[in-house]
Amino acid sequence: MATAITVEEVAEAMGRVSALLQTQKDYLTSLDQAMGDGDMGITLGKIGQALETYIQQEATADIGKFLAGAGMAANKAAPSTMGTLLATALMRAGKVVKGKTELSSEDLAEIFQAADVGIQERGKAKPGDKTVVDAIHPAAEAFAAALAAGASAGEAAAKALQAAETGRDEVTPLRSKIGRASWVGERTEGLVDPGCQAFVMVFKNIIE
Amino acid sequence: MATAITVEEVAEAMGRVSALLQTQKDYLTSLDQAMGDGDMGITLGKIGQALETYIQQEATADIGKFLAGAGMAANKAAPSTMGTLLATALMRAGKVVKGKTELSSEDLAEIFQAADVGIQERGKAKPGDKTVVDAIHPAAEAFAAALAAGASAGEAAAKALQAAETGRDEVTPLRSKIGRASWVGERTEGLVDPGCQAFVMVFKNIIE
Amino acid sequence: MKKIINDPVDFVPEMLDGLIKAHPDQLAYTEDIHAIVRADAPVEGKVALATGGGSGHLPVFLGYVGKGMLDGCAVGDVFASPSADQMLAVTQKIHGGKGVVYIYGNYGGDVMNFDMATEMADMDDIEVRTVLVKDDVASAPPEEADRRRGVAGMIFAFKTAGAKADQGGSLDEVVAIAEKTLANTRTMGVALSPCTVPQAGKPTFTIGDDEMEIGMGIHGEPGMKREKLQTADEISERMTEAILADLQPNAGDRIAVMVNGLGATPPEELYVMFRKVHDIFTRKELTVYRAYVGEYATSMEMAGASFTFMKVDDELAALLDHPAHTPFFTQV
Amino acid sequence: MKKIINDPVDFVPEMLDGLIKAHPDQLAYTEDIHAIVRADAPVEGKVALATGGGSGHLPVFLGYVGKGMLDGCAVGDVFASPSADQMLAVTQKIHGGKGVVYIYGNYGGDVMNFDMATEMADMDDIEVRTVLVKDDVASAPPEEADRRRGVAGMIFAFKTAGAKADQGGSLDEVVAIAEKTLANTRTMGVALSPCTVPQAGKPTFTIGDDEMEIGMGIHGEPGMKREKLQTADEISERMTEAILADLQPNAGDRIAVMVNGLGATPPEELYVMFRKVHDIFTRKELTVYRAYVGEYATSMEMAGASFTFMKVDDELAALLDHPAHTPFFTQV
Ligand SMILES: Nc1ncnc2c1ncn2[C@@H]1O[C@H](COP(=O)(O)OP(=O)(O)O)[C@@H](O)[C@H]1O
Ligand SMILES: Nc1ncnc2c1ncn2[C@@H]1O[C@H](COP(=O)(O)OP(=O)(O)O)[C@@H](O)[C@H]1O
Ligand SMILES: [Mg+2]
Ligand SMILES: [Mg+2]
Ligand SMILES: [Mg+2]
Ligand SMILES: [Mg+2]
Repeated sequence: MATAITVEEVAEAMGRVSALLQTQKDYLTSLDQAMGDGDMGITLGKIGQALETYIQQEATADIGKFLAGAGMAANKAAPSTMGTLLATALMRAGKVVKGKTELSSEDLAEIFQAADVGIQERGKAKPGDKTVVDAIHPAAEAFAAALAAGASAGEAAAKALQAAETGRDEVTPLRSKIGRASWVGERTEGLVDPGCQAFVMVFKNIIE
Repeated sequence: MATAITVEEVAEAMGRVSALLQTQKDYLTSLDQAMGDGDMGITLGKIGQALETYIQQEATADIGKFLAGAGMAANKAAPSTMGTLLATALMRAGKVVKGKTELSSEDLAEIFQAADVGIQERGKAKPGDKTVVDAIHPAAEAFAAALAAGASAGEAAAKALQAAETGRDEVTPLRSKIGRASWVGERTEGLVDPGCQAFVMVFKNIIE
Repeated sequence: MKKIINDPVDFVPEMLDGLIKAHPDQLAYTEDIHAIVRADAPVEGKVALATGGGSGHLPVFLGYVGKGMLDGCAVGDVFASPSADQMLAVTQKIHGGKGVVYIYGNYGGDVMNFDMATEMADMDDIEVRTVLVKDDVASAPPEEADRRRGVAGMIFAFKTAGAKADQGGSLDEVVAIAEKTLANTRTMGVALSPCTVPQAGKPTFTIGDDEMEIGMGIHGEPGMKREKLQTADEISERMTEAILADLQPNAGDRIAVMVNGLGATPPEELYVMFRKVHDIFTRKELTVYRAYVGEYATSMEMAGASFTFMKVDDELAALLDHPAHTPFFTQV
Repeated sequence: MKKIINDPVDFVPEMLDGLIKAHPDQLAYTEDIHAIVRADAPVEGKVALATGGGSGHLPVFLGYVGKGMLDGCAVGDVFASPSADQMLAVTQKIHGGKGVVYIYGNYGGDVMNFDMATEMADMDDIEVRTVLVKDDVASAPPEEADRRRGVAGMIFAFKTAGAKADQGGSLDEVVAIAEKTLANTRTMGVALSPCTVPQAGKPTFTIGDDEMEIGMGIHGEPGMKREKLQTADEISERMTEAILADLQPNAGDRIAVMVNGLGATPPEELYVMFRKVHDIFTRKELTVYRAYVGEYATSMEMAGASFTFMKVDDELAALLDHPAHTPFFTQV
């Protein structure tokens, strides 16, 4: 991960994520079938497809505009819970880097935080409710903390991934407290949260 | 089979048939499932049950009245095709021996023929259409012919059974031409007609 | 297929009891709960309409008992005819002095029992006329159309003949409308899964996971052909073409369309099929006069569908549009 | 479960296209076929009602769009929320100058997107009010009633609030009726078999041949408990008791009852269950004010049923009785 990131690099990473969401469709669906309604793979797969199209059509150097546009495309493509949260994250991320054609490590930290806050505001889930928040929130915090402690963007990303995985694993034994999974009650205990798992997969893919 | 048959003997035979219809329920249903709607065992089983109750409640020496009453009980219990035909046969049989308290071999032949004609009139099937008619009609004819040739009732009944079996087997390779099975078309070729098979079973049980 | 039932023997009487309790303003019964009539029967001075047959086909039959459609019906056990007695009881109860029309499907058991009921009603001086429904094109070729079984097409006959009676038509007129309706009505079905008669306890037939049965009857009677499952468009095209080949409409004709679910097939799939029917009609310059998409004649939990087309002229169109109000069918 | 479909990706748009073609006098759509409105929208001077959610629940949602009920709805892919855009399009199209009420089920995706639509509608100066449906007692205990999901109870809210709006009620009044209705409405369901999201291609869950899932949601979300299949009377008793324990009616209360089929369960079985509900009510001196037995909110081809009870006073009773006319719900 370079320190100054251009829109091409963002698009390239988004392209990789889009491909991943499409190839991991069935796996993500199977996670959601265990404690939800079994559509997460379908909706994220659709978003992958929509983003792929978006990347090919959108030609702007403004990374903020590029990210916000991606968010809107994602919401239209599949406005499920995770889809809407991903869309919200992209829109909020776009907002904080509006007008920029290059991103510094600090910009990345801001993007990360904006996505985290946006998801929490839109979905009203708190850490510990066993949602994607339990992966993205510690990851965003770890990223910022590592940068503050002098780490490179790459090192910070590695720490963030670790934090996301830990967050995911910590809530796995818990009961889902919000969303569709909360109705499944005690049977969610021990099952990995699909949203957490999706975030870890996507984030790993971005930083690799 | 004695030459002079009393209402007790008729009731006894009817009791045996009632039991048979109930124990052979599943077998009869399976035959009807292959080329019909799969209810023949259920309906005949119900008739068996109704006749059992009827026998216990009805106290008359008039065999005609006894048979006609059984027909009405049968129709109420299960008015499917075979049920209605069986009811019709019993009612018609009752009619021709009305007032009699004993049946001669000739009476038996008349009963047999009345049942045969009644079934044909009510159901409008002709021999060769692949229905119960193809078992009962040759049986009735063979019974009368054997008596006319000097056979005992027992010997005539044996001939009648043979004729019923032959009749059943002769139509097995044919296509059903009437009733629900006719809609199954060529797929009925080679399948035994459930009505024929039911008649053979019942008749065998009566004369044994 | 799993069922929510009690003792299978009680299935039909319990179902009927529930129906009467759910629709007390609309339905009543004679001494026998299998003999159901309009709550306001007899309607004096009106030709009465009755039908009957086995249970397991809701809304057929008693879902159509009510204003503008039927006056009564007798229902038997699942897929089994009611008795002549029960049909007679309905006939006596609904007779409003202008005669009774029986409209029912061409099934052996039903025909024999309705015939017996007719003979008995005759002794009560009730004039009974019979119109047999034989709309299923898959059950016999056109040359043997008399052998065809009656399926969802009967609902169009209940509707138009019921409207005619509601408008004060004579016995002859009501019979003529039922006959004219059926002369212009054809049906064809497809089944994807079997159903289970509660007392039999196992499915009426078996069918592969990738198979369908074209021409299946509504009692699980085997159809014309077992085939690989096709797409909604292919199935719709085939059934539409088969019916139109038999009905032979001309460009410009108006046709009422019923896309009927057999039980387990969701309305979503029925609308996907209707869309294709509509497209084919447009291509052939036929007009969908009215669309009925839903469950109108079922086989319990069978998956599948049937199409019924009825060619209408001004008279049938107006009768089809006449209001009706029954437990399962309300049209304003 | 086998389906009659074309490419799974086209399932929803094709279904919607079929629906619009079948009901051209009743339904119309904005540029996006997922955003469906009454053919005569906007009704000027009337408070408009909208709902929305995933597809696969017909008649929910768009089966209730029409006179006396809803003005419009946005539907997403199977079991997936529509987008905020689509909800906004409906909102703009139905607004008759007196505000818009959103009545929809308590699902995360829907809530977030309706919230976004509300924010956007605000920029157009359209006053939007939201009433969330949370009627499923199986989805959370009474202390956490706010977490409950919305299921078939929403239909009673569409009905009464729709009637209030039809009668000229103000935005506040319509909202108040929707809230009062839902405060008096509870639902519980049972599932016997899963359903398959067309694009997923395999069932959402598996369940043994002799098992049932008490408290199952209408998207195949696991319920409260997996158990051995019980009889209709036992299931009915349990669900009735569970709802009544939560609703706490008094002897003499009038209650509207909905016995709703989830898809594959035939009406015959629903009436067997209704019979038991009626018997329990009689025993407890409760009156069935109106019975709705049939498919009102489904999960495609899922087998199972739900009970919804709504305690009515004179006001709610009169609104429930008000006429309505939509593609799937006509009451005279
Ligand atoms: N209110 C919420 N806030 C944040 N994340 C949530 C919320 N509700 C659910 N989630 C996440 O969404 C995931 C399920 O996504 P998805 O299948 O799209 O939901 P649905 O099918 O309910 O719309 C869960 O695993 C969880 O991580
Ligand atoms: N018109 C008819 N006349 C005589 N027998 C008939 C006729 N139609 C059918 N059958 C006989 O009835 C048998 C089926 O009986 P059943 O299952 O009671 O009929 P369904 O279910 O069609 O009412 C057939 O195997 C055949 O032997
Ligand atoms: Mg999901
Ligand atoms: Mg049969
Ligand atoms: Mg039968
Ligand atoms: Mg979902």
